[in-house]
Amino acid sequence: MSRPSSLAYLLPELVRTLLARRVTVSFPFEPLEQPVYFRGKVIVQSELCRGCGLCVRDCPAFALELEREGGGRFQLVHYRDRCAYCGQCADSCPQGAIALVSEFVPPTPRRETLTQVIVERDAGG
Amino acid sequence: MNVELVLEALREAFPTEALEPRAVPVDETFVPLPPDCVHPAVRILIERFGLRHLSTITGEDTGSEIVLLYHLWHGRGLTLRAVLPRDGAHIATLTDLIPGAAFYEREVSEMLGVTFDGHPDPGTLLLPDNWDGEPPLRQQRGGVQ
Amino acid sequence: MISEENVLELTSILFAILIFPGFGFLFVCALGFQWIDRWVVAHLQGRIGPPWFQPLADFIKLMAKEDMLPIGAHERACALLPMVSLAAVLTVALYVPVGGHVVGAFEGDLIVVLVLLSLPAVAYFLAGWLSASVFSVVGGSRALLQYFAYEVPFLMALSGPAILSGSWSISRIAALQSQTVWMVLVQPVGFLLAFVGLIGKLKRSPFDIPKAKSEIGAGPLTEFSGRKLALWHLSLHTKTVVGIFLLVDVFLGGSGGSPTIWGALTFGAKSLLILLALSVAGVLYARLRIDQLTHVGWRVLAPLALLQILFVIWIGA
Amino acid sequence: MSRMTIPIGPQHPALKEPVSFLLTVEGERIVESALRIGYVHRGLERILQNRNYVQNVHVAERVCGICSHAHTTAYCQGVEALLGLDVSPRALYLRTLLCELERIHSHLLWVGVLAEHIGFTTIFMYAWRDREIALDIMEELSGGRVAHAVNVIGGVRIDVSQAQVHAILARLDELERQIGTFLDVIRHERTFQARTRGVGHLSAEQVRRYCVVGPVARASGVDVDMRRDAPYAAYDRLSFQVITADEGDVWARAMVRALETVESLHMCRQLLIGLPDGAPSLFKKGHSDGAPSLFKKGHSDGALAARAPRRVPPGEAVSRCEAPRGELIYYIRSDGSDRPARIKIRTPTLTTLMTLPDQLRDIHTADVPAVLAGVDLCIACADR
Repeated sequence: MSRPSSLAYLLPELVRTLLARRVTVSFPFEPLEQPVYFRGKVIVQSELCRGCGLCVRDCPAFALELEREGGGRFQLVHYRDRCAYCGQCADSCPQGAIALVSEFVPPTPRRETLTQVIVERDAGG
Repeated sequence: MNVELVLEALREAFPTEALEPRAVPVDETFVPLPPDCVHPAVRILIERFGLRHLSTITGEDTGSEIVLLYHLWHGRGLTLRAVLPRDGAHIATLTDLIPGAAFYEREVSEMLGVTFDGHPDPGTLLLPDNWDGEPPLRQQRGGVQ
Repeated sequence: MISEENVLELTSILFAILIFPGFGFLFVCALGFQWIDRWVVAHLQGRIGPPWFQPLADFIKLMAKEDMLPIGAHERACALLPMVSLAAVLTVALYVPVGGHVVGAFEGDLIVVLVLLSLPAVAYFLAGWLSASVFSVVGGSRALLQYFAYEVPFLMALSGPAILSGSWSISRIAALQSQTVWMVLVQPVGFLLAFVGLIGKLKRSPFDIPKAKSEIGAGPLTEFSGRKLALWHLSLHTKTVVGIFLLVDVFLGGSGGSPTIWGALTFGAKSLLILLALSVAGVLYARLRIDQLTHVGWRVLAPLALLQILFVIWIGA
Repeated sequence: MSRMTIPIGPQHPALKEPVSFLLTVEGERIVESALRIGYVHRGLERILQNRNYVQNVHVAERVCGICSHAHTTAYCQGVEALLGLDVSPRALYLRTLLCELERIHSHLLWVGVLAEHIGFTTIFMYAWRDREIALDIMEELSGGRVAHAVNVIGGVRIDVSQAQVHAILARLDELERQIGTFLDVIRHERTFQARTRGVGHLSAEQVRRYCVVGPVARASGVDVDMRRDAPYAAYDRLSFQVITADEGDVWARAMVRALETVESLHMCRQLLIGLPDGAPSLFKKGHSDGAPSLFKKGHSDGALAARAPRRVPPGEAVSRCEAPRGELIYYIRSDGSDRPARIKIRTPTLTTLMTLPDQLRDIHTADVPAVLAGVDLCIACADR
């Protein structure tokens, strides 16, 4: 239903907007809602990890590193500053040990705080 | 576009060349041509078939030679494939027939060091004006990638 | 010899100039109107808008910022122009009654006000011309073209009430309306023309042509920063306040005669109404092009204003 | 009259991305313009050669910040053709659904950008507000607003439950009502027309000369659309109209895009209602059953993942698809390893950029933003 031209064409829409809910929020003071499947923080169930390195191989941003220390000991390190939150690691993991949860990773000026050892396995673990 | 008719016309125009078309997924026909036949071939395609849409020009350095692919489209894809030597690679420009080839030729030219003879506005497209290194998509000797 | 009466008189004049209805009051109004405008526009567009202290915060931030100009800009002129603009607007404010209060009024102050109100436009144009940037030069020439497009209808529209009431004093025009009827009822076309002219004068959307962001950056003010920019903004926002007060006085009957609480309240309500109309007008349209504006100005507004004047002279006779 | 050079870019309020136009003007008339791109050249074609096929899905997604899904679609299609994979119909439907949602979001974004460029802030705000509906649907389906990471080689990563289908359908109705507003404004609002009619005119002949694609070509009366002319994904199973206009100016482009948005909405409905059963991906994840519920991020039947062969047999593929801005083409050559030997991307913006010197000649400086908005530049796409 289109209306004919008028000098104040947008007026009805303005009134409708005024009566409707505001769409912006004052973000840092009010929380943002993330949907359930939002790809946020990367978490790992470390007991499932076998250190196969498939996630490291498929990570497009080189954000995962596997450090093998001999004797079955290894460390999986996540560099969140490089991470693109694409979820490929969760897809590539044959164990289903990795997931991205709907939790926003806040930015920080201190880059080193974003590096995180997500799996640490002693020998025979 | 009837690919058979197009091929027939090209065979007619270049009787000495062995045109061996190859079907490539998805719905594309590759026709190898000698470099100096590309320009006359495109002229024939435009005049006889109204095939004026050049999607892009792909250039690739395979290590031993430079391959140019002219991706045309007219309901179906038709790609003309020309092989140039790595040293002193040059080919006639298509800009007089298809002005829209200008950017693609400039890109191939800067990325692979191919000269397009008769290009009205050569020069870098994506690289900085003062770029003086190797063309970036050339394979370096020694396998540095 | 300074008598006690003289001191009292002096203090009351100083109070009128500096606090109310002078500079202090205007400063508060400028920030307040700016916030109301932004809040209204935001809500019309479905946003929550800025908090009430945002204009003040912006002003303080700009005052504290580094002040620099490009090489080639005329430094002294660039420092002087925002002050000239602000000074002109503040002088105007002395002659425009606010809720019945006025600092200085005399027969013919309407003409002085109209002349002084064009001074910021000239300063704005010069600022563009002298600040060594292509964007500001283009913006400056647009500001001048726009000036010619809106100024003639604006002047003619405002002289209508003066002719009808037989006085060129704003206070008198306002006072006369409380005895008869509001000028807007007699001259609705004149009021509309003055309103459109005011939008042009304030360079508000849809006539924000000289400072069209997507075309020429910030127009004449592109190269200004820090304190100079703060003064420019202050002068433009004060001009908004003064312009609205002027329209209320001339067309809407001012405060309705004597300075009472009720008069002040109605004056405030009328001013807010005009501000609201300005906000809505800014939200409704796309920005016009300068040639389209001059077309509207000379082909539509100016003839209308002329007819209006003839009409006023006819009913006045 | 004296001549002046106005630089538009590389940084300018009218530009969302770095590109440079040097305009030579006489008064307010433009006599000449010079275009320079390449400020955001990231060497993506080289990067693609240095990563494996799985990683490249995500690299291709980041060529563009708006039509990211179109890029992965073209890329995955090409690799699937090389591998000889058959993708399940459900996956194709979901892939197409995202394509169309992305088109809606891209076109609405464009309406907003155009409105902002001609100083129509309200329409800008409204367009971006309503675009959120499409973005929210995509975010809920995929977990990302713009980088959806939906396509994988051999299918898609997401699935839709029946409840979600109904929820999305309801929101599409809301979106359709809002798009009606924009259509009305484009058709009837006077100041909008004053700023867009007759601006940035391109004739059909110019469009053909510069091989322009997408909505810009269609607005000049060149009837070309890869979705109909070379159907991919599930487009051969949908009924839709290709919108064209004859005026060839910015107004016609606005009209074409707005009507295309409506058409895309209808396509989304068809896709959701006719969604075939089956697995959304060729390959199922092995160990999903043992994982706790959080890790089953998939939907009804556990997590989904692709296990396409890592090595791709030698060969070549040319994959075309219709991105929101027009024909997008990927050329992929494999040498038999797990990394492509060469990937060439041609994005639709590169074609429209070539027409800009023509469009910017002999116009008013105030029309420059409208012209630039009209062709819907995506510089990051063009520079790669």
